[in-house]
Amino acid sequence: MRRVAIIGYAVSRLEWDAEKTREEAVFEVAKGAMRNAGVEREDIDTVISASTDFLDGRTISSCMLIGASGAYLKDESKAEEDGMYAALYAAQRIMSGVHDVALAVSHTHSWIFNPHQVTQYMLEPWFDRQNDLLNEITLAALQARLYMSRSGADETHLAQVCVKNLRNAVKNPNAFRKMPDVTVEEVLESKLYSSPLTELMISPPCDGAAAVVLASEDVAEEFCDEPVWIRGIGNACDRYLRDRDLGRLNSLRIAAERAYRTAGIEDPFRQIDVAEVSERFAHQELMAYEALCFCREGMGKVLIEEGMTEVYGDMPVNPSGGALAGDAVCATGMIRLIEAVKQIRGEAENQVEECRTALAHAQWGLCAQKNLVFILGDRR
Amino acid sequence: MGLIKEKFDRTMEVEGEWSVGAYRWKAPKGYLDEYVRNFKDRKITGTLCSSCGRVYVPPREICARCFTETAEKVEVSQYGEVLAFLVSPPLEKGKVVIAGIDAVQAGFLKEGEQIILAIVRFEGTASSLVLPLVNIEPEKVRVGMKVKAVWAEECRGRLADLIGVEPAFEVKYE
Amino acid sequence: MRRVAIIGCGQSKHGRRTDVNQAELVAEAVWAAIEDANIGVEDIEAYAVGNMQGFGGICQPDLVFADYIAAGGKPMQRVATGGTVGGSTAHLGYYEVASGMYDVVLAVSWEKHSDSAEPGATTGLLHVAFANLSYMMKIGMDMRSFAIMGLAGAAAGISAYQAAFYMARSGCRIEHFDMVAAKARRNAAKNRYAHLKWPGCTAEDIAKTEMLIWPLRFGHVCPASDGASCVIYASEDAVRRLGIKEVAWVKGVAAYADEEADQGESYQGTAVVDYSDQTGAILSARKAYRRAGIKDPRKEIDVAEIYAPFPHQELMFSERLGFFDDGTAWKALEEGVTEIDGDFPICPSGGVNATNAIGSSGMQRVVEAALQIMGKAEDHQVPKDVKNAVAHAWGGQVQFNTVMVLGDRPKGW
Amino acid sequence: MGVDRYSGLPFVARFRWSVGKIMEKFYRSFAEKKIIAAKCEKCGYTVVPPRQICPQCYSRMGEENFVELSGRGVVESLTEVAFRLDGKGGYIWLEKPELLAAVKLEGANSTIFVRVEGDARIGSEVEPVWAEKTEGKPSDLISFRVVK
Repeated sequence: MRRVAIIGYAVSRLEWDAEKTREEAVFEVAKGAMRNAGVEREDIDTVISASTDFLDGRTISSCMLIGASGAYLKDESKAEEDGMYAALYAAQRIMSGVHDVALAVSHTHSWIFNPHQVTQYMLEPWFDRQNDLLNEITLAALQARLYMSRSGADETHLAQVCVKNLRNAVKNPNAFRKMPDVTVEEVLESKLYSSPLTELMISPPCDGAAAVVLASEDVAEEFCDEPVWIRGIGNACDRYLRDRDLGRLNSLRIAAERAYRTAGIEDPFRQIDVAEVSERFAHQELMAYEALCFCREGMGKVLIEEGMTEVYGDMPVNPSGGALAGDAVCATGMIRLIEAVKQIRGEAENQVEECRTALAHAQWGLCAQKNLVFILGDRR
Repeated sequence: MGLIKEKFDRTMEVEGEWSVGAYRWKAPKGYLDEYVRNFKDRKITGTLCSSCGRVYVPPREICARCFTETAEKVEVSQYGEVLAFLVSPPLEKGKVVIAGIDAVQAGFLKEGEQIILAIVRFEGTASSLVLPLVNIEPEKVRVGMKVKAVWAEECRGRLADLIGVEPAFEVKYE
Repeated sequence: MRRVAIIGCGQSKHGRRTDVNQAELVAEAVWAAIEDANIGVEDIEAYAVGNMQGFGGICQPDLVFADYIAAGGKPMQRVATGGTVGGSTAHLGYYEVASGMYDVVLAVSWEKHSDSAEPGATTGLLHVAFANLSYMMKIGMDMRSFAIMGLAGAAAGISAYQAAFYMARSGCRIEHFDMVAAKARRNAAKNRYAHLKWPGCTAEDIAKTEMLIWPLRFGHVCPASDGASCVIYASEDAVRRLGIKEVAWVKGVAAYADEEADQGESYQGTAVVDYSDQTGAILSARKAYRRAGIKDPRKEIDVAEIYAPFPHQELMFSERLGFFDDGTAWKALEEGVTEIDGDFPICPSGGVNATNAIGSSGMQRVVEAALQIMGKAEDHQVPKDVKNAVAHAWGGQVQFNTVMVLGDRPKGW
Repeated sequence: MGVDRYSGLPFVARFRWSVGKIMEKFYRSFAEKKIIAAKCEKCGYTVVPPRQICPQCYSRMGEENFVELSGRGVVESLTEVAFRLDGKGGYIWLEKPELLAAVKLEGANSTIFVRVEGDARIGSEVEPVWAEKTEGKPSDLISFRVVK
């Protein structure tokens, strides 16, 4: 299979009610990623954007952003999900041999309309949507409680995930929620949304945009002397809420297995130097530890208790602060991908030493129904 | 025999809504707000892309072709050319309903009136605008005819100040 | 480069499908495609899905009915690009296989307009520019201008302006639009999946319909249908492994985006002067033909399924896709070149003018082109040997174009 | 340069989703205070609400696969919900949190997400609370309550 590398990236600051239009935000990161990759618009063969009509409040949310995303008279498409899926589609277009250089750009300005309200529209309208208590947060709360009852994890473990990520975010200039000396108690006492989930355990919707430039192995080294190679990709989608095991992230396990197989990873805990996980809710990071085979089932709580996923730990997870430090919905997964690239290039603010293999994860859908995993490495 | 449309049974429906009006957006300052402000002095302005020389009307912040921000605001000519046009039949009640309001009933459009929609390019610009063509009978409208802007009596810096275009001068080719 | 073929096609019946919910509608097309390909559901390794979710009111509907289409536990990717969403989903499915990640991929796209309380596709199409409309009100648009904007209709809108541009440019007359609409509804009568069927429809029948806004008659406007279309792709080795006999090879794909016409973000200007230029379509066709090894499209291509919700678009795109010279398509129409039994049949299926579930239509063009290649188009199979076929779709603010060239043999066989 | 903020014109898009023949039967059976599921012949998976295609082995199902459930169920997961969404992007904070549960109905494999009344815990047994006059509409099934 044709190898693909990430040769450039750009991220905007995650903020609320940004003093810029959607068009300016996309233009800023698209131009920034090209500059970072050392490519001109002429070098780009294809552009894949990521945004959704419900979040942007515009049917065909990409049609007025063609100029800003650099897609004018380019082979273009829009992934209507997380930005990491746009990066996946861009990689597939390169692997097919039809294209050599691709730009993937993603954005969401949550100020436009509350993303939590949009999640109500993701429910099956003939039955679930009739119950107006259901939305992403209350369903995630049910998922959290189910996971906790099986694994023995309690609210404190969830709070420890928040403390780790919110403290990590202090070093990340782009993070939205930074709490240098947040404590477990503070997390537990923050406003209760739907037990056990309090405000700090829920990723805060905000405005953000991100972009990456990908290139095939034939041209990557032309543009960039230290390309970050995509060594494995895994992607899977679970069944709908009512007929799936809510207490596990099965589709993440399937996705991780496939990514590990292509990347030649047998023991993820030992071989992966850092992981950037899209934890839309605190408990989902613990569930991800298990689905990513960093530990056995139910042992997620041990990893967080022992501090093994701290940036100095054996298996650092989310040195960037993760989604709990800022969730620009469609950009969140792509930002995880970029943070993983930064770790490999040694450009991360919260750098893990000797980082040669990184994992980036994106989730989509209610209770992380869909999951996507990238394995990145510093050599082909 | 005429049109055949297969009928399908109707099953129970459940209802729901999507408050599209509750969304909020942002426009760049200094573009459309300035464009209509200049209408107060009956001026049409656009933005010039210094890289390709195109003038966008209404003003545009980013030039797609050059992938750069447009540099300057410029005033453009009020004379233009009809590139294409549409002609409505004489309007009747019940034919044009917008947001639940019958436009003719409510008096926004006059009964029996024929609206001509011309797509006009003002001289020196790289954009075309859809504007009503007034002061002319529908049969006389020609592609390529010269037109000029028509302004409301009292222009207060609103989009509605630019009423449309009217025939400018007739060039007779012998 | 990996060779990829379409091994199965499925469509739901298109019409006002109040007898099924959106999941059942999509399942109808998916299971028809699986049966047509004659493979097991476990052979499908990944999915490509797409629709314009604002129309049916369900956000990310593919997640709601993942298990209806046997996608539970499998990779699924979603795209959405406007009217081209069917074409974009077809391209996504092609790339998923061509990338080498998967060998067998199912691509399905759909739309269920009848679930929206507002008539036809009004909600979705109005919502494309609803933000602009709101800003125009803020900067002082009056109700008269708002009403005038609605004259061309939220449904037709930009296409009506485009028809005027094409007429000014090509010198064709409104009678030619009537002829194209009549041809579409005549052909649709031979297509059991079509929505508006009118056996023996003539240009005069269409000419009698009410004039909405010259040159657009009610008879020119496409219906808002509910429907789903689905294709199954397989790599060359999967075709051999699964022992598939009848296939349509994907020889070239391209989808170039142009700047949006009429209005930009928050009613800013755009530099698209003539909406019938369609540079994106010209570039997409050129790239797809080069990749398919086609030098002279008029001669080497045998049938085209062009996405034409409005009659002028069949004429306009047949020129942009290189079948006829600029401004001459209506002459070929008059000579009957584009009839089902003509020298260059266009939209033998009746096309989008007779059946338009916006999400499904782009994919339906790929399905119809593949059926013609495989000789499985039943009553509307063109009576000639079909070596190459083109499937096209347009979308967005007349700015997106997807082109796919299909053939009975892969390039360089 | 700064931005010019603006909100949408007052417009609410309404939807009326056709539920399909099978879901219509499911709601019609509410009139007799019955909860219908569909049991797959091939793999035995029982899905509620009933549907055309078995989520596990994808075989076709129809009315002949209908089974009537007792209506009783077990609370698998539970949460006290402190807010409701107002449909316009805002939160309505409830004075008294409402109980929401993931309930596995007796005889079914699917989980449904419903309001629960009474002192519920994970593992509690619950039964449906029906409106007095049931007309075969979704609103007939109000919630579930803990079985005394």
